[in-house]
Amino acid sequence: MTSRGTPSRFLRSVLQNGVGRYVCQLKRISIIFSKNAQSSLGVREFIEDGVADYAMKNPSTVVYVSPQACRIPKVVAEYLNGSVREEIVTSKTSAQISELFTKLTSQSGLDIIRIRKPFHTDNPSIQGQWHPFTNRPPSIGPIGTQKQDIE
Amino acid sequence: SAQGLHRGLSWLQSCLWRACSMLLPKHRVLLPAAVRAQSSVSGDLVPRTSLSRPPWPEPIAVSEEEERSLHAAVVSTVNQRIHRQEFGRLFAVVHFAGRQWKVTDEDLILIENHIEAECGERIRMEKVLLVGAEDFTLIGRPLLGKELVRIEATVIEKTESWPKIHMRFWKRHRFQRKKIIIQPQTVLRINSIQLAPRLT
Amino acid sequence: MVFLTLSCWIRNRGPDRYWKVQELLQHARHFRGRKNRCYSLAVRAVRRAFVYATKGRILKKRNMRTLWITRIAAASREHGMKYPALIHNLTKCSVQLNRHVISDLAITEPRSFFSLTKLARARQQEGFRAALGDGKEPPGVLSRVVLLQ
Amino acid sequence: MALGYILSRGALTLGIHCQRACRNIAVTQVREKKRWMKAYTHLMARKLKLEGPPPPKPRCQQPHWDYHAEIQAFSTRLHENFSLELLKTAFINPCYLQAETERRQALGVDSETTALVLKDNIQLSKKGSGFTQSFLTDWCRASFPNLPSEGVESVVAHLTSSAVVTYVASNLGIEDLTMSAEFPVPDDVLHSTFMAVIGALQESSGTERAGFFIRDFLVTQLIGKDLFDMWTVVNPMGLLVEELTKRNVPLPEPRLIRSAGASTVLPLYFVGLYSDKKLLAQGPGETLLAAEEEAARVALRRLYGYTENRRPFDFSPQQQHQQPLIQSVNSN
Repeated sequence: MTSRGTPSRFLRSVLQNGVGRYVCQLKRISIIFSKNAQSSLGVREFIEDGVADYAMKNPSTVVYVSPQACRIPKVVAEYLNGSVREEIVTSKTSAQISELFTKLTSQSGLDIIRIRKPFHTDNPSIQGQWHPFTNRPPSIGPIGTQKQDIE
Repeated sequence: SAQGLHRGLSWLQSCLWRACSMLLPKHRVLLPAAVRAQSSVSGDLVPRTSLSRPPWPEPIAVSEEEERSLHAAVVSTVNQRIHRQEFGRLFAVVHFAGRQWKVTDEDLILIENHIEAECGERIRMEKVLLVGAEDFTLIGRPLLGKELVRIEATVIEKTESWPKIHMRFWKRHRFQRKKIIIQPQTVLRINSIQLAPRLT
Repeated sequence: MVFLTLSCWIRNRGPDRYWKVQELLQHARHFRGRKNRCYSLAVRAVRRAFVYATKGRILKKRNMRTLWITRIAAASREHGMKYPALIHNLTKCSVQLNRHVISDLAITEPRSFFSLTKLARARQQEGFRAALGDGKEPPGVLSRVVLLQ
Repeated sequence: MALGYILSRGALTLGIHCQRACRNIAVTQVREKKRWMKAYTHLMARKLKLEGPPPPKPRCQQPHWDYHAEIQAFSTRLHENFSLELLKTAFINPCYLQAETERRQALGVDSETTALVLKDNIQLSKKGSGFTQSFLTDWCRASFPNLPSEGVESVVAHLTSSAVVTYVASNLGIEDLTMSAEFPVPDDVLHSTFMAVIGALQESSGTERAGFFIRDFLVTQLIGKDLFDMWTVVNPMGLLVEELTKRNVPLPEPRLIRSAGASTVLPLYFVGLYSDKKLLAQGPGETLLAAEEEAARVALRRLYGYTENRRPFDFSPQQQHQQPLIQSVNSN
């Protein structure tokens, strides 16, 4: 992953989040697992003891649990800005899955790609940006040749 | 000088722009006069080398009373301004997560690790090195007091970095190692920078 | 029932290299020439690119610091100071702004930077005054100026 | 010949039989390299290229959808106490009602047994948009007391414009919840739905909360916006002259302050506007006229209090959140 060969973006937030109030960006999360496959053992364990707690703690996220005949259990997270992230949780333990859930909850759904600068500001300069004339004393006498045009 | 006076204080306000700019012409007038006087005296006997005279220009002596009165004037002016809230947007330099950040309201900063606060919590940044407005700048030596400035930030995102590849390779040694590094990251939103009129 | 013999009849044709090749080629798609499509050329180029990227991440920090120093030097010259004098005297004043912030201030907040240079200048003058003392030679020491005469 | 034909035929069938057997075993037992995967992927990619992506499907028709839970989560997510009935009404657009009744009639179901007992959001939307308009106007007047009414109008018009409101609504997840006849939801439907949500909030939690809602989600879109991006002023100099005569200040006089590279392809001029021998503003430009206009704009921004380094807007959270913060600071 060289920096020329990968996409990049600047630091952003969805809808100026956190300026007025903080809005949790994860809108729904669904767990797709199999009822009897070996690979979704950890997911079943997590559903037994972790999911209810998670849903209680995050009332702003809708949690769907759907047993299907599948070999690869998945967690599908949908964010407010419309992006969808699928995470494969094959043969992960209950603790790992709960960690994954907290990670997905605290993310904002923007792409995880290279971020060019670690800061973003809308007002880069308060005293006015430096330009070659900033610290010059005001000139006295006629300037340039076109002074007559303006008067 | 200013430093001598306020060495006891943990921080010092440095300069009110207008007051300083009023001072400036005085220096300009004083400087050439002093140099001229000196050169006329020592010009004849000793050749002018770096040994006959220190290489730097003659320092201008400012009496202590003058210095003190100036300081008081600047402090009271700035205090009044802060009291009347007569400043526009403020910016600040904070030391956070091992780095220094120049921030202003509604900024975003990205930190290369997780912090203990949860998403949506407000934190206060306490290591403030400098606060500035359009007309004045408060410079901490090294930090500004906690009761003087208050900078708040919200944790809005705890995410992870893009997968960086760490690859080492020695030619002709059959040595090659590849590792993928993913770093935890936190995004902070600066909410407010507040100043209290407690300058001394 | 398990037909082990039947499965052994199938000719083993080795691994399917297609996916491995594609995975590597996708890092080489923006390269120039044949190495953006030929595996045997791309392998070396991609490895080299990864090594460069790894080293570049370390070098970037160094280069940024030199850039900041260049910018501060240029900005402080405008106010009649030199970079070493400015930084040294700011350190003496126990102002612990780093070079990143100072160069930022020089660009976006010229007034604050001007006051920083003034602070450094005042500290410098004070240092000079302390070095000169009250202008007299210390007792019992022959100054070099006297020897010259 | 015939014998040879039969033999080859037999060999062929045997081969096919063998293959079939192998394939069967591959599915059930052998963990084979999936050599068909490459061809299959290519085929699917070509199909996608030929046919184009499938038409978007509304989220409510995809699996995993519980409307009530979604509505509840929506209201807690925004930290508001919506009354859920009102909120559900706010999401039902008249176009959806019409389409739904038509669909039922087309299905031939008896209209009396399955009549739609839903209200549409026209009233809520009207109320919400009226409130938004008045709140934003008041807010603008309060934050920029010097801004003339046209400026206020254009700022409000920018904030309530379809582009901004649609952007906000789609980033709040309103698009999924909206009941609309078409999909993707057209902009005007999304706009009216957002207004209806504001109306529902105003009815269920009062004017103050609705005001905070607008401040937090609409007004924040002003951050980083310049005044003249929203308000198109063709002749800033004329406006400046007008403003100054209103305030009994002598008229501005443009003067060339600085110039550089006048004979090059990149000339630079600084024009200062002086009024009563005092500098009002200065602005750079590539030609004298452009510099003069820029200077007039700078002067106008300064007059109206919309400079870049003005005090930032107050987005502090409401009082009940504010209290514990202050206490904790005191205890420190």
